Amino acid sequence: MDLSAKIEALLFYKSEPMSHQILERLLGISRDELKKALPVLEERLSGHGITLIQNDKEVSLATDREMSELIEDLTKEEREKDLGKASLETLTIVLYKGPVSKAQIDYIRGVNSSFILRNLLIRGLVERVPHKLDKRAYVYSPTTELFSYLGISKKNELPEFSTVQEEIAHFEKNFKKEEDKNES
Amino acid sequence: MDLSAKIEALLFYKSEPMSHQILERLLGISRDELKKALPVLEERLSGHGITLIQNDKEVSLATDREMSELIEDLTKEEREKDLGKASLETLTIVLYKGPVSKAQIDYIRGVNSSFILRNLLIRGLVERVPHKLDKRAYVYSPTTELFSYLGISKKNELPEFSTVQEEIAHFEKNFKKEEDKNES
Amino acid sequence: MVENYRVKLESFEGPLDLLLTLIEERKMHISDVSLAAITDDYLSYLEEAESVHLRHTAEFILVASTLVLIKSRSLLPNLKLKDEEEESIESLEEQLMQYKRFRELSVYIQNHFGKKVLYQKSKTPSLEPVFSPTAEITKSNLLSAIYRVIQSLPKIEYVPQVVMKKMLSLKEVIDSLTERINSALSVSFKEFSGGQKERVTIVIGFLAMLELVRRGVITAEQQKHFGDITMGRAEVDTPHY
Repeated sequence: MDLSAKIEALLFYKSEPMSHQILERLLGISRDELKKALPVLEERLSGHGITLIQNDKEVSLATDREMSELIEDLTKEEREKDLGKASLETLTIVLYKGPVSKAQIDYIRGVNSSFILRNLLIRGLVERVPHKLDKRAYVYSPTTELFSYLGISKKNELPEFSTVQEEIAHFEKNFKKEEDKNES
Repeated sequence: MDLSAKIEALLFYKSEPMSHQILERLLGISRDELKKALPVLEERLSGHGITLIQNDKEVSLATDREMSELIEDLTKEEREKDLGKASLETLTIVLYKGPVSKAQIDYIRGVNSSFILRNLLIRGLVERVPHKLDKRAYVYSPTTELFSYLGISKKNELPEFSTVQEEIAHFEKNFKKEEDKNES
Repeated sequence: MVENYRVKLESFEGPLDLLLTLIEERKMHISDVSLAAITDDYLSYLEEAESVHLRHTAEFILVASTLVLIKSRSLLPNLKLKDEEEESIESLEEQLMQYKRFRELSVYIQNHFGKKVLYQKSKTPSLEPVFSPTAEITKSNLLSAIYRVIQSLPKIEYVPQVVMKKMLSLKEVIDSLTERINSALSVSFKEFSGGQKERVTIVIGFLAMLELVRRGVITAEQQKHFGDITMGRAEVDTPHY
């Protein structure tokens, strides 16, 4: 059985998102091998009823988006469908820019985002890890759960994703300038 | 999406055996159509980590037999690997606050605790029972084994029990107020 | 004062949301020209909010002070701004453009969220719980863990919010100023804003003063007042982002 099938089996069994790290450890493989196997699995699942959801750290299996209505009828739990304006703004920034610091989110929104980020973390739509440079600060990323709510399997399926990345890089330079100024 | 993929999605989602009858009804198809689609699905799953299991009346999906060892490793890992900071913190909330709902735990931690709680259940460190008032919700408590492992017979023998109680109660009361004020 | 737009202030997510909405309602592009054009509306929103508890008050007021810089420059073209003031104007424009972009992108998120959900398996493997403690579970580790939890509880921030106790209406200020100019004809901005230390009052007073300068009400004294205006502006904080 090849690597992609092994990953598929583990994800199927576990039925929750698994980190790259755990998969590598369980399968005794390197990051490189994993990075090669995931697109293979993705490709093999095309045309299937199951799809692979991926963010920067984790992978997960879920039903295909064409099945969503049929399955929605089967589920008993009510899924939230409405997002407030603040949640919407913040999620959009995290989706296109994540991993992104709170300072950057605040800068773009022009307001303090503490409350709204806490709320999104609790709902499991975003996740955070300590900032590489400043351990007291965090950077925020979309969860695979957020992708599944949006019916996409990875971030570059978002509209204009690559165009926006370029624009962001341009803005980023200016933000950096501002930040340096405030620190000095 | 063809019929075999739809069956695959339903079986994946339900993750339990489904009868021919139910599948036919959910998909609006005849016995004949189902009988033709199942071998197609079986064929498409060859080489995958998931396999189709059938008897006269029911079908289900399961991980491939070759995977059983790897899955044992996964289970072992889930039970024996170090808890880590986040799990330990969640466990202490259940110890000091239990019986406590998932919503309360999430609220105190400021992040979603679903996966961590699931893991603590598997390890037999916490248990969950239906909520007294809302039968669809659960509350989490420490297991008696955990108490005896810690050498205590009830939760108020935990170190600094009352101080911790007060701190958390204070937060729950005051922060909620502040949050209500900030939400419009 | 213009009172065309009567949208409820509370429905705005923050100053950028309000600014962008005002600019878009006028079908303008983001620039110092459009920002100067909507400054009065922006301030009257703030004024109206005086009795309402407004989220992000501090942020709203910081942006107001940048707007005043922009408006002042548009009213007095030969007004020289300091470098950091120029930068705060540029930075506000950039911020707005970026905010606008994300707001456009958020439409997709809004339309798709929860519509076509990819579902995980509804059941997790039913594993029999087996009591499996780890060496980490000790009373002292648990105590430090619960203290980490307590320490990371979000603190209620008692940041002295920029109070918007009493925001004089722009009209009131203009009336009062006009009256005093008529009687004294040599009132200075500093005297005018006198004991009122609240930022919004100063901002509004300052703008009103400029408005009069533009209308020519105090042209005769312009040279003299010009110096005072500069001093008045120095009291207005430059926003930091």
